[in-house]
Amino acid sequence: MEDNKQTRCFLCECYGEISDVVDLESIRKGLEHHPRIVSCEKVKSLCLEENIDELAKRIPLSPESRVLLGACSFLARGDAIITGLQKRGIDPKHIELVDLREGCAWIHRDDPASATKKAGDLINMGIAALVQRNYSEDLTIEPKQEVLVIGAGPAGISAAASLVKLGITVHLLDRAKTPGGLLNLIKKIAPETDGTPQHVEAFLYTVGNSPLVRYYPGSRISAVRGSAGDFTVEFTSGSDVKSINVGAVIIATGARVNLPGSLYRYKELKGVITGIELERSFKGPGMKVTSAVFIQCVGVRDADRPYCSAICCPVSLKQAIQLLEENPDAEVTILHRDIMCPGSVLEDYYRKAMEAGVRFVRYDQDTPPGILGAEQVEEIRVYDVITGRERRIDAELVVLSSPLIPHDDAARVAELFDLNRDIHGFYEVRSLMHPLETTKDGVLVCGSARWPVLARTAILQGEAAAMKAFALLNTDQLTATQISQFKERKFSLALVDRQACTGCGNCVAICPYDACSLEADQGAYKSTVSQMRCTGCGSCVSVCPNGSIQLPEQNALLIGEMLKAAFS
Amino acid sequence: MSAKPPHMKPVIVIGGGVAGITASLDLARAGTAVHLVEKGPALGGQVSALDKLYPTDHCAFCPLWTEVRNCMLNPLITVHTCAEINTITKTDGALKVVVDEHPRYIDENRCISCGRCVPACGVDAISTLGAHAYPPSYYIYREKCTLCGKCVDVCPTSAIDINRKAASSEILARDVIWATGFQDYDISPLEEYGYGTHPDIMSSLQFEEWTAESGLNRGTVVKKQDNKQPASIAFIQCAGARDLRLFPYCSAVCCMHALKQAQWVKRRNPQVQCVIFFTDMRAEGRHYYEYYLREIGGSSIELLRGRPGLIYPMPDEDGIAVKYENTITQSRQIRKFDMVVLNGALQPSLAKSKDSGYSPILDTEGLLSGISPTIKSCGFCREPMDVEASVVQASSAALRVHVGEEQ
Amino acid sequence: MSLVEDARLKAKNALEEGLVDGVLALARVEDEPYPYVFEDAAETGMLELEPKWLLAKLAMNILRSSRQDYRLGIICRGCDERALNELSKRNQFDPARLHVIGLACSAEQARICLCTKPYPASIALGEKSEGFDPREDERARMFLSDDPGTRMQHWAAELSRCIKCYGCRNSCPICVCEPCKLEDDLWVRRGEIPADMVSYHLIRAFHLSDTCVACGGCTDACPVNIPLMLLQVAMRETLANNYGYEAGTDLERLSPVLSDLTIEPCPPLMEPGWLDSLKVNHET
Amino acid sequence: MTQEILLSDHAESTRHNAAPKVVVFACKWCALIGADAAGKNKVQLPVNFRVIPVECASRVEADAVIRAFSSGIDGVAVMGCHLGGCRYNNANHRAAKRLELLRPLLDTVGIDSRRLFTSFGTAHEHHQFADVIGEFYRRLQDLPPVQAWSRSNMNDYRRGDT
Repeated sequence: MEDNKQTRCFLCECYGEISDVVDLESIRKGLEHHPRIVSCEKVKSLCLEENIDELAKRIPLSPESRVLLGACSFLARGDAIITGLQKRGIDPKHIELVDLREGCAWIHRDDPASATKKAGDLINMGIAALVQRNYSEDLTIEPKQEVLVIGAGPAGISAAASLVKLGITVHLLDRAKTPGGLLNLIKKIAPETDGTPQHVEAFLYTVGNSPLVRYYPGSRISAVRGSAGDFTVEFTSGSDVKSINVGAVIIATGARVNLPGSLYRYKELKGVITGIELERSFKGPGMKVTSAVFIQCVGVRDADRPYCSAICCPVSLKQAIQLLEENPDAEVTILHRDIMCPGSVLEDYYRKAMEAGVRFVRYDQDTPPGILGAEQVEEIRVYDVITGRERRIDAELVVLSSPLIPHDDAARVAELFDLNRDIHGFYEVRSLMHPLETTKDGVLVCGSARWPVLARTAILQGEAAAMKAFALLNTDQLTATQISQFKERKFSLALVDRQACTGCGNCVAICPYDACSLEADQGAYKSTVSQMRCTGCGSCVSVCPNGSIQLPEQNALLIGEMLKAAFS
Repeated sequence: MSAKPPHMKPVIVIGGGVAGITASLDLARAGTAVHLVEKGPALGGQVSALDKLYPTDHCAFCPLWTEVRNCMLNPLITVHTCAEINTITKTDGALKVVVDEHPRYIDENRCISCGRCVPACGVDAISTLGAHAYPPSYYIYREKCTLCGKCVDVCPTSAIDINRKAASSEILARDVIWATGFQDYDISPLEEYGYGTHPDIMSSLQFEEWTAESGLNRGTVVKKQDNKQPASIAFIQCAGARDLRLFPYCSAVCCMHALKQAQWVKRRNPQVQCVIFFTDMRAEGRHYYEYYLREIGGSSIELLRGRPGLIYPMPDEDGIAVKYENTITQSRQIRKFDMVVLNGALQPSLAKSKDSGYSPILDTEGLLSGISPTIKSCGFCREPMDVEASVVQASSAALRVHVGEEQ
Repeated sequence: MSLVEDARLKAKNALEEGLVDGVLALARVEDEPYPYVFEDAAETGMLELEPKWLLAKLAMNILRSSRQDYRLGIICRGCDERALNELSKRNQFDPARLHVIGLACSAEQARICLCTKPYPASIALGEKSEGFDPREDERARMFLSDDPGTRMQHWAAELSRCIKCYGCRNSCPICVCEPCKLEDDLWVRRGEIPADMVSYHLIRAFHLSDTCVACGGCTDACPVNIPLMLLQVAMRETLANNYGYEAGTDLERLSPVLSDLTIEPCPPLMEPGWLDSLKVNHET
Repeated sequence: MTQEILLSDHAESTRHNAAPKVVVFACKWCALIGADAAGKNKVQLPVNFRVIPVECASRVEADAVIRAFSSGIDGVAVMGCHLGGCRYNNANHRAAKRLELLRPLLDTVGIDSRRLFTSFGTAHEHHQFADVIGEFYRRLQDLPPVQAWSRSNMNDYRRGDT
């Protein structure tokens, strides 16, 4: 313990809130001849602007100077003191805040003697933490001002076009030969009431004509390395193999339409088609029928696929309206279990379909509709849950509305980028306030690859993903500790003592961010940590058999010393 | 190539909920200065008033408080709390926005949360901002305060100044993003729901506050009437929504919200019977249907299709009668419940900006129409949506403002 | 043909066919068993099988110190094989360079080692015999009794005789760390004899919680005869009940404790009633 | 004698009369918020617990828990986020599994595994943190004292006079 750190200690009375319970004077005297404490002062308060000015004057800016604050908790005013000192040039890592108010005085008011003893112990623990704390050296890289967008469906082209507006070079890579993804299969985009088609046209134009976009149709990714700010992606485009270096990746690979298999006598009976086949005929000769029935939730919201694909209801409404436009006195009925049209735009669309004359019959999962007919479909029998009677609807056309499901190669792409997939196979993203970000910093997912969405939502998600990627790259100095989105600084970055490491691989197996990996080093294996990926959670430290991997800011010695100081 | 210089004029984001916070953070991280105007005393909006969130059952403060803190600490974001938009007028190429800041009697940078002012106040007008508000500070509710000044003397850091007057500042902004979200709506005009006729008929947001873990009842579910545990609770969906007399739109969040509330009631006391009256159970978002299956299958929440015809306090005994048509038995039934939660009447809250040629154009349903090119808006005020969709739309609005392009 | 002759034959054939460059087994020299690497087929006449001698760590060190393409055969019992699996899972040596000649232990040997699985996966020598449940051994019954008081009594009495010779750690085939945490003053106070019961023995035991192959090496090595292997019994049972995992039986499957609950669930944590460990009363 | 904190011997003297000693490893994102809320609401709690904030429950090594028991601490609480809400991509799942595996070892040697309290997401409000710490204290008080394991008693065993 002989290093030269100089610790100055300030005990805050907090206008009596602490000093009424805790005898700060006895603690101050106890610390006066403590080997590690240079000076110890008792002050009336620490957190007001004038106090922070005064405090900052008494702390030298030298790298060895350390500050121990005995005040309130971080979430109370501690945060304000530390950010105040930081604004005045003092590195927050050299400050240790000991919570004497919420953590001691306020919860032990009826036992001042023990509270004082506890406060002394908490101060000792703070000293132990300051003395043992090391600092992880930060890694700084210059983020590549380029983004790879995978998939040129509505989400991908919206992301690409948005990145162009932000001045970022885009590598737009697509498995298919022509852009547009699922949009190529459809004539009108549901719901056509809110300008989605114009957006798609505008984006396609931007993508097609901007010098910032490098478009690689018909290509396939083979390898991915690196982390946020610096990814290296190899892919085969046509015959040649290319390798690009990008700062972020937006996965917009979309999803594919599921075929109903043998449900509702599909493929066995003429006139039983899927929504996609109906769309193809709309693009082609058109479809004039006198009576048609749509069946919703085909092969979905059941035991095998327990999820709602969200887009099939609006799409069926659109197609039903199109059928009535082609033949106003046709009879179009939609058999559904729930019409998923949340919000205002889709609810209007639902009402618009009703006004256009579409009939709706609700059926129950346990009593699915029956299709009658020898070769050509003639009649549908369905138990109408609302009226409680069985209905017979004659129909020359039955449209099976089936869900979007993940692409077949979704597993491969997830493997390349180390992404998790949920139980349905869609890419797993973080929740609530970070809906497009994956647990791999710098890799974003938007569009139906994340969850089935309509074109209008895919476009919004594309723009949002572009903005998030731009927010990551919009600096010339990307530091490893600053990457975390949910707070401004990572707590620490794991550090490996290569000499002690036995290469057992526990850290590699447990790391929730795949930041640890094993490298061969003269015949033996040693663990190395990718500082960009490491988030400082410490999982690796707790399973390393001989402690050769540590979090410098909270190493094993620090916790051991705090344990000793706890009840000294 | 250093970080891009911040655009010369700032952007005003109105509303400090999840959409406003996300838009401000994205703009600031992209290099644009932001003024975030929030009418309440702290950021967080409706989500911070919730107890739990679907579909992950997180506590509402958990994903929010770090984003609020990032907003407060970001040098490019200036947060105005207790502030509302007065006028927005178009000048040459910019918008002159007048922001009225209501007097905040307690200065949150000087309040050390010691709480001595609370006993000193005779009319109980002072309290903390909520369990997990940031920055933590006490707050004087202007409507209750009688300006007696007793609290001023007891405050050790002289943080209280009851003579503070409302101030209004003028900001020359490049653009405005509306992220004002939604608020609860009193649907007593629709008498059949019986709102206001019985203390235990409440809106879903009131029920959430009443049973919140960080609230008074600490998560236990009791009747407002007598603080006893209810035997059965009815959740009425689309009460006021999808109804041409009031809100023609579907409020999008209330089906899942009812499921969450019912599930948490069952988790806290399994013997309470929960019934949800619904029209369409719209659980179509990411992992929503699994949440629906887990709740329905697991903890015996009863789903009854159909909207109740009449809800009224039982004439002779305590309890609330719900008259509805049971579509399975094709018969009209009356069922007694101890509590009724009305879900659906959520009104987009719009800054009451006086007519200044630039007030937001509303579509027929009282929502900020997405079609009008000049107005950039995101979240519930533009279209009823849940947290994830609002956050995505906020980033998209931030992008369009940053690149200076029509929506 | 007796077991020993069969073993000698197999070793000789392996050497002659050039399958391996050496066979690690026991050799009896002046009536003393020694581990010995037979590189000359003629010497295999001296090969012995008794007594039980843990060769796993030895095999690892031989492979580490020999040339890259040196292939080693080993006459290895069930526990050796499980230990070698664990060591190769922890990247200590390349399993391809190892040729395992499986030797099944007798029922008495299983009785002595309290071994539940006294046979390797592929048995080349001897027949599979019944495993022995450690809880049936009357001495073990006191250490694993249902009453916490008796358990504490016996463990405290036994562990108080520990002279901290590190024999248990050195003989354990899995313990390969240098430096080892048990020599670090932070974890085990230096210079204290007997070793602090809790920090030395429990830290060592927990490090082996999901890797102990129940070879009994620690019990055999302990000069004051403390049944250290019994410390692992409860943990191995918990792993078997919760995850169906037994250390050393599968070359691919890593310890379930390192993975996510969504990948490898842990039933007691997943019960809807489980909120925290106070709400669930562990009546032990 | 320098202020250096020497652990071993004088920790014994304070144990018999004082309330049980508890160390709380509190995750900054959930349990520490509960502890802070308990402070803000001035909930009176038993005195003898010390909080060590950690970034995630997964940072708490089983060896640190064992080391705490060996240095005379009566109860260790590891408090993290609820099992779906960890900020670090389900790192708390590993912590939960690991501590669940530590319990049988503690029981085997007679240190009652109820001395290790693990809470995942049940202590983020002030009343929850207070209830949980209070209940843990009550449980510890009626468990047999841990002296059987402390250093001084070990020599008594050797002399066979207990």
